[in-house]
Amino acid sequence: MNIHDALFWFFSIAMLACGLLVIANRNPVTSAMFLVLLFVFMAGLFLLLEAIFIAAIQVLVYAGAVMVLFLFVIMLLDIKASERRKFKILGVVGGIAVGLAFVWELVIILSQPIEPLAGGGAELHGGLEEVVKPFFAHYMLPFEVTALLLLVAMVGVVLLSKKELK
Amino acid sequence: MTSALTLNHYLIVSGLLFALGIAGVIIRRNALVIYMALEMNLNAANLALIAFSKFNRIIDGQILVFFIIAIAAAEVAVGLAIIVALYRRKQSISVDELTTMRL
Amino acid sequence: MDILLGIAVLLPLAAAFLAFLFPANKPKAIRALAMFATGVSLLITLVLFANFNRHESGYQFVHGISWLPTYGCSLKFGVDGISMTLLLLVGFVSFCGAFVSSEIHEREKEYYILFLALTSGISGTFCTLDLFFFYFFYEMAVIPMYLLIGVWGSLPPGKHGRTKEYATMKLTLYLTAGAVLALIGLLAIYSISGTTDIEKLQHNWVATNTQMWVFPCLLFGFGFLASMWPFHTWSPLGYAAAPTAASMMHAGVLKKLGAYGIIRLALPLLPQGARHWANLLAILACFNILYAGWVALTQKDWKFVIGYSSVSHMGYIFLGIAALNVVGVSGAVLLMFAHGIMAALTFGLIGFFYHQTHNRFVPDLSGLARKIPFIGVCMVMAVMASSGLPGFANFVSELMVFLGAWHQGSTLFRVATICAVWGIVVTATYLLWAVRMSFFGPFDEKWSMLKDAVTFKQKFPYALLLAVLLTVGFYPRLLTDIIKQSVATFVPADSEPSIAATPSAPDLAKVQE
Amino acid sequence: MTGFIGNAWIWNLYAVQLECLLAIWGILILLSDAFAPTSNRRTIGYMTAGFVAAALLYSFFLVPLQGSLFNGMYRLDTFALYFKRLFLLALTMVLVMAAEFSPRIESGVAEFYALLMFCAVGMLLIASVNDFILLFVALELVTITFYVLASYLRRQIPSLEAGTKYLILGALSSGFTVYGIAYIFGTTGTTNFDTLSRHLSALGAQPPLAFTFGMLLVLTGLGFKIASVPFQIWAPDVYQGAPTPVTAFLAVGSKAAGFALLLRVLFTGLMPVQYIWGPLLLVLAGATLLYGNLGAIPQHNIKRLLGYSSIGHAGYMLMGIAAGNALGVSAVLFYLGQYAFTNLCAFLAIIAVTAVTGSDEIASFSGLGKRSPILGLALFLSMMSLAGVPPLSGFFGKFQLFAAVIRRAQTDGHYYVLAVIGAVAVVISLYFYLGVGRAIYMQEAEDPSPIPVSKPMRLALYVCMVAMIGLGIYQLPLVNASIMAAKVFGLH
Amino acid sequence: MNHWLLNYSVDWGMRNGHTPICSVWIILFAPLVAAALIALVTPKWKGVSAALSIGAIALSFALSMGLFLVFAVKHIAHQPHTIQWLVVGDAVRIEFGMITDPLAMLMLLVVTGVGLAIHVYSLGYMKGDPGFSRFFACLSLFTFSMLGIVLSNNFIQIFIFWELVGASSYLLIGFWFEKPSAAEAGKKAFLTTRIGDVGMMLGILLLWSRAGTFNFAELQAKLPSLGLSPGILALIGVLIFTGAVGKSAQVPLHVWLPDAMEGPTPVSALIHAATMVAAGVYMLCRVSWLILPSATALHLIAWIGGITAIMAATIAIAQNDIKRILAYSTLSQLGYMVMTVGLGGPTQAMFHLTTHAFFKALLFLGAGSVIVALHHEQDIWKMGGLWKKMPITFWTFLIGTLALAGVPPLSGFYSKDEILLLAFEKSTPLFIMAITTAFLTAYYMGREVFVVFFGQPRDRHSYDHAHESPLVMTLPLIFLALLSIVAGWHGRVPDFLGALPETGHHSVLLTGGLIAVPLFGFLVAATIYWKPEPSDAPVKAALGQLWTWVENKYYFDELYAWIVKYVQGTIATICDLFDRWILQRLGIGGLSVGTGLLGRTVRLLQTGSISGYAFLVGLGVTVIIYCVVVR
Repeated sequence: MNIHDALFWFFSIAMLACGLLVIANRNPVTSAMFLVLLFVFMAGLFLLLEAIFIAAIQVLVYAGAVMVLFLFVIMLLDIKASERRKFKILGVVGGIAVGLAFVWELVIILSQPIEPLAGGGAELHGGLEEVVKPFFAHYMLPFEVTALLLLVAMVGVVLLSKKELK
Repeated sequence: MTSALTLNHYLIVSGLLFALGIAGVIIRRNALVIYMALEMNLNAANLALIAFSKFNRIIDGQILVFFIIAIAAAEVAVGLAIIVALYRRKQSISVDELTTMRL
Repeated sequence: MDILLGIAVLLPLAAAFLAFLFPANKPKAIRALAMFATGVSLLITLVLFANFNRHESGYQFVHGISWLPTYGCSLKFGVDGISMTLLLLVGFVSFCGAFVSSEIHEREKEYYILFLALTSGISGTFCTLDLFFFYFFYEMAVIPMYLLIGVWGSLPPGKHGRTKEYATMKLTLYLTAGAVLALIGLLAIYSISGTTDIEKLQHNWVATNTQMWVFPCLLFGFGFLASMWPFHTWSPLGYAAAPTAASMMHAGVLKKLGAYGIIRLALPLLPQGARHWANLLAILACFNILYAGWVALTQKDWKFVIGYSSVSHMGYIFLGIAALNVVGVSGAVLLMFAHGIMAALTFGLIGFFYHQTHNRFVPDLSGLARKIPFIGVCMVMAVMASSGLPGFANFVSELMVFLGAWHQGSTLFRVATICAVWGIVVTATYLLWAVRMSFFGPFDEKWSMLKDAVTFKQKFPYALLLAVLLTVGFYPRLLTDIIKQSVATFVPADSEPSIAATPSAPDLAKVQE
Repeated sequence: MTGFIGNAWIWNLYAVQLECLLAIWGILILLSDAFAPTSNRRTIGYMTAGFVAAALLYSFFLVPLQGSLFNGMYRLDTFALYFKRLFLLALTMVLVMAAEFSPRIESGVAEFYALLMFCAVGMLLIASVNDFILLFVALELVTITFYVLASYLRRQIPSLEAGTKYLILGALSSGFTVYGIAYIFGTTGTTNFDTLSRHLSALGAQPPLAFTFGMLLVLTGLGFKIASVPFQIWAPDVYQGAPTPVTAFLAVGSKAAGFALLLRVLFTGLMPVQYIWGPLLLVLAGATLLYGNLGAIPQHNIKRLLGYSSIGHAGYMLMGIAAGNALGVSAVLFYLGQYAFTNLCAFLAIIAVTAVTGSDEIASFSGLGKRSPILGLALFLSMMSLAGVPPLSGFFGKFQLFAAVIRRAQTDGHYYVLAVIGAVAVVISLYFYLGVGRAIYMQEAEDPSPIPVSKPMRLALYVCMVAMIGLGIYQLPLVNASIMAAKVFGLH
Repeated sequence: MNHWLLNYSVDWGMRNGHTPICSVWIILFAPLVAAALIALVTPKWKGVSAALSIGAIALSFALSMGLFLVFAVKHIAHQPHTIQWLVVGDAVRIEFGMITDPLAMLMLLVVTGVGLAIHVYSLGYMKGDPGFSRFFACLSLFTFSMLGIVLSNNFIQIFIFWELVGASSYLLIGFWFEKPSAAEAGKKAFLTTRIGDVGMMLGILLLWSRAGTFNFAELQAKLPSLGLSPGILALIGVLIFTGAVGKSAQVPLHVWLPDAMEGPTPVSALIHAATMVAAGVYMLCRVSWLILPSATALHLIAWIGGITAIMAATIAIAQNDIKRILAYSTLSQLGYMVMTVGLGGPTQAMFHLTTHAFFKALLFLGAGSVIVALHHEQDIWKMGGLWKKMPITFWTFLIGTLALAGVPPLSGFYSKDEILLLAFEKSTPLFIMAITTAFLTAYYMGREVFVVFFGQPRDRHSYDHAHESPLVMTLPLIFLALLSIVAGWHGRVPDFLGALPETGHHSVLLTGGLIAVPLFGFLVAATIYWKPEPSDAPVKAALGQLWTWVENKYYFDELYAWIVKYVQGTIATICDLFDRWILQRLGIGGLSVGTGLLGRTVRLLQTGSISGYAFLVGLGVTVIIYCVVVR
């Protein structure tokens, strides 16, 4: 087992543990904290996969922006009190059952080796140029659409969370 | 690369995370936490994509991940805005109380 | 001449669109328009009938335009002996229906629009030579019928314990259920043959084992509308709730669409299937005849009596169809015509006095014949026609059905014929009872406000329908000659019923001496 | 296209001009509202509707392009144009509705119009999608906009509830979609539909399980959009709770978008594996038909009823897709086209009525035929068209779908079962649609005062009714258009 | 009769194109035209209506007479003149044709002759009735139908007119429709005879399926070559006979005839004495070639006839209504005729039919005259001593009575004599029944005459107002009385039909007995009823329980009422309940409720809970994956 493998196991297990804690924890603040950790470990996995740029984005956008948003909302709403109730047994059983079933199916599916129908070219290194260049060449349209999407999100958020109505 | 790690390792991890996400959505009643679980789903997909991208040596996977992250951020913003609006109106973000329309 | 057929069919529809543009506060103009449209339609139909080549069995006046070339479907009209007969039926009944519609006094504009659309839909079904348009027109009756009954109808409380909304809903659902079942069969035929042209379809034989299940689709699908037992329960209720003209159109004409569908499509396109299912059809026909007759015996509401009576009569039509010989099927077609006219007449008459009495509960009425002798006479004649009295077209057609069914030869059909012949006694029993109770007997003073039909306009529709019945009854070959030719194109020719040699004409002369 | 490679960007711009027009107009609305807010809430809506209508007309001058644009991500073929016109039509009507509805929007009327425009941009893109990446992005544009739109009346619990439900379930289905895309990408190495199809055809054998897995997850996401069983569960609640114009847009636009994607994905990229998804859709179509139509029976809220009804209609259209032949595809296209008119007609009428009565209950439509003959007629006709009664367009739509299924049944008898289920569904659906009809014409109104109908509304209603009746009687134009569009897939 | 003149006139007629065949069509359709004209044009003008009707039947009578004379003089063979009425394929060729053989001609004369008398009589009887025109229209319609039966040359045609006769009798019996009993009687007559028609129709069908034609002549020619088994032959015969049972009111379908007396008296005379009820017998004679080969059928027919004869006669002795007694008498005489056919003597049956038509019509019209005189009083116990008041009526009635009883030399004696002789030869039990009937006939007719015309008037008021009827009513009486006297002389009628079969030599004793029996009957009646204050009491005492049975007509009506109510009523109720509860409530209702419940069940999934929804979505995904991928 080389260091690469060891890191994989560490990041994976830690990430999954965080994931479990996110959903198993009753306090949303704690959940949010574990989610941050999860994002970070995920970024670690990305690094292992040599997706350096994406790993960076992951930390910046997720751990940085998204989670702050979450925490901000949690604080803003001060919802600790309301989220103290117990889990519903039925929901827990159902959730676990569906989750397990999904994993079980996935295991069966993955037991058949995956041979990509079309192999790629050179090894990827996850560098900035490698990833970013296509955005402005091949993927310009989705890129622009994403921009519009962000505009929509902005307008939407403003409208939905304005305190005072016009 | 002398690593013993195969694509399946990453896929299993991603699958487990995805399963956790689904389970979280089903189990939790707090809209915020449900939303967190949903983010886990997207992350699981990201992991699978990057793993595929890596092992297939095709960059498109990473591009998609980029879009996903961007969109997820926008989605979170909108989602949280809705949750805030919901809280303002009902003083609660428990989805259990959102059952006025049913049957 | 050919284009006249299309005009006869579509004129009422055109009038409906025209009526749409009329202001709603001019009901008289709209009524006049409706009468004009149906009247001209009838006239054109009569002209066509006069010009109909009585020696040709195929479709005449064929005329059409390509409509959906991608489906090979065209808006094509044409009539053979069978559809000519039924087109006449639509013409007469719709014209008379427009006449008796003067009893309607609210929302007349909508009423006449729907009535005209209904008329076009029905005559379109009878005349179209295209599978798609057949179905299109067939189902087009649903909306107008639903609204006509639901908005303008009335259903007095009785032991049925239902409202008119229930009745109209039930009717509509039944019609649609049957229609979609038939649709599956029709589409299967279309898929196999790749054409919607009925003329061409007759050359495309469906494989035998496919026929075995496509036929029942059509049979029962169309059977719903033709009130085949046990799918009949919508019909008496529906008639009872309908306004006069709607029940005339429904019992008189619309119901015949079902039987027409079987005769026009199921028999020629699926002959083996027909032979396979004929026995079941005969059994169901007996149920129709006797069962419905017996139920009619217990009814107390005039419209229910006639409603069940019409279910019972549809049994004769089914029996004629099941016989699968020229006499039987021709008899069925003629009975469709005769019963259509008769049912329209009866419902028209009921409507006439119901409009004044607001009561059609038989035991409540008594001795009406004194106050409304004209209606009474017409009713007696209608009842006589219905119970198969010679002189009326109904007798001829029922006789042909008996002959056809008996001629079929198997024991089952013999028994069925016996049931059918007994059915005319049952029919006479309840109809005479109803006439006896409401028109005869001591006059009840509470009906002294009744007014008889005195003006020409009031009498005309009933007189016209009676005249038609009598004309055909006296000289049935007017219609049977053209019907039998068309029927013979898809039904095997009848052999002489006996194997024994017939004496030739000179021999006969000798015998006479 | 290779000949034009040199100035491909011109063609690319040509291809997305409608999207650009709409996006720019949307931004202009936002800007104008920011700097010069108009006092009249409706004017801007009608203006926008007029603009979109003009764009719709203009779209008929666009020429379909062979081959794909934007590096194979985007197509402007007849299929795409068909759907673009459909979406523009829907948007026009929805904008009229929105203008009618605007007095009930507490804040951000202009933004409401703008969001509708942006949403439509996403739909227009969806019509042209030829790549999973663009698919995802465009889909999310539509979906996220709908999150906002559905919860737009944020003071009202139903709207918020609808928004939240749509948000959580929509995000969940997005997760499935993305996950599925990942697996498709991973097993085939491409996200492009054409390439995917080529790879799969070249495979010759069964694709790996993981591919099928991915495919199913993508179908899950699309099934969510079109509200097919078992992903239909959100539809009634969201339809009921969302602001009515949004519901209309969901019912017409979003559903059509889902079908556009489904058709495009299934009949280009996934066509080689039809033997896998065909039977699945067969089952799902049957289940969807039954669920939608059975569930609608006991409903007494008209929007909720239409929610169930939209599930039912998804079932009908799935019949056509399951049939998997050229007739089936063109039937679905025709159906969507007429369904747009029909459903929009219904929602137009509902908005006009609820503006006065303030209630969505079917009982509140009692006596509508007398209170406002035109609204009564419009709603009644649209109900009948939904039920599929001639001479209305819904009839011919269903007729084609049944024809497609039965044609397919000639080779696979299972499809007869589907046809029978469809037939049963037709009968059941007639029951509850007639329930609305009964209220309109056979029941007396508590308050018989007439209901005013504004001119643009009246115009829109007339357009829809004429289309419903016209397409019911003279089906050829739309049939030809749908056949042309379906030709893209080269089916038989 | 000047033969030269006759020859000349016949030749003249034929030269001018008026072939006898052509006149047959006029004979048939003149009454129909009259009926149609009355109904459509002249309902308001009563005089014109009556004139039309009477003119039509007079024309028919005259032409029938002409036809008869032409036949008698020139022996012109009848040429079939037919219209193809309904032709469908090879199997069904129904023609509308005429038959003018002696049998038909005889019947034509009877129908038009008696009919004419009754039409004229009606002029007086129906005077002042609001439905005067309607009455004559119906009468003409009836005449048309009856003539149709007579002239039909095939089974379908005869069936058509058979039914029309039923319908017109329905209209005539129920003529006073506001009287519930009349309306009921009309209905009863129509329905009861229709039951018989069912059998007849089936017989026709059965015969047609074997022979392929309906035409009498063709059938008669074909029958021997068809090789029908005796069973089938008997079945056909019996089924055809069923029609006659209905129309000729034989047991067990006789119940309608007495009730039919609710109609106006001319109707009773025309329909229920002279024509309609005779139609059954006529039809049997017409198709005797079909019945005669089957011994079984003959046997059944004879016994039904015999039973009807004696049963009706016994009932008649206890009736109090002047017309009902005659009605049962009619039944009894019809029984005679049917029995005769059954014994293989259609000619004798026709003979009796003819004479009976005359004297029974006479009796009915006489009764009508009495009834009118007493202001529609029909109970014989309220009459009495009328012979002085209305002599013409009395004497003609007496002639009719004697003829009916079979007192020589009146016509009834000859025809009845033939029947009794035949019975004597063929079957002893039937002979005994017949002779008993003959006795009873004389007895009850004696009773009627004595009670009605002799003794003290029991209702002084009406007696005082009674007077002889006007000439239009008495003239027909006289005319019919004459016919009743002469019709039997020299066996003209049977000669016309063809020679009677040689009956052999009978002992003087037998002939004497046959003359003695009616006289004995009168004697008995006279001893009981020829008193100032006659009463049934002695007979009642003598008969005991039997009287009750007889008085109540052997409870047939009650039995049928029971059957109709409980058998048919039960079936109908069961069907109705089945329709309402099983088909509609359980079947359709169940289906709709079931669908509704299914709908309610389906929507239970729609809990409104997001977690639940998410679970369902997740479940859906996993299940789909399982089904498609894993499995």
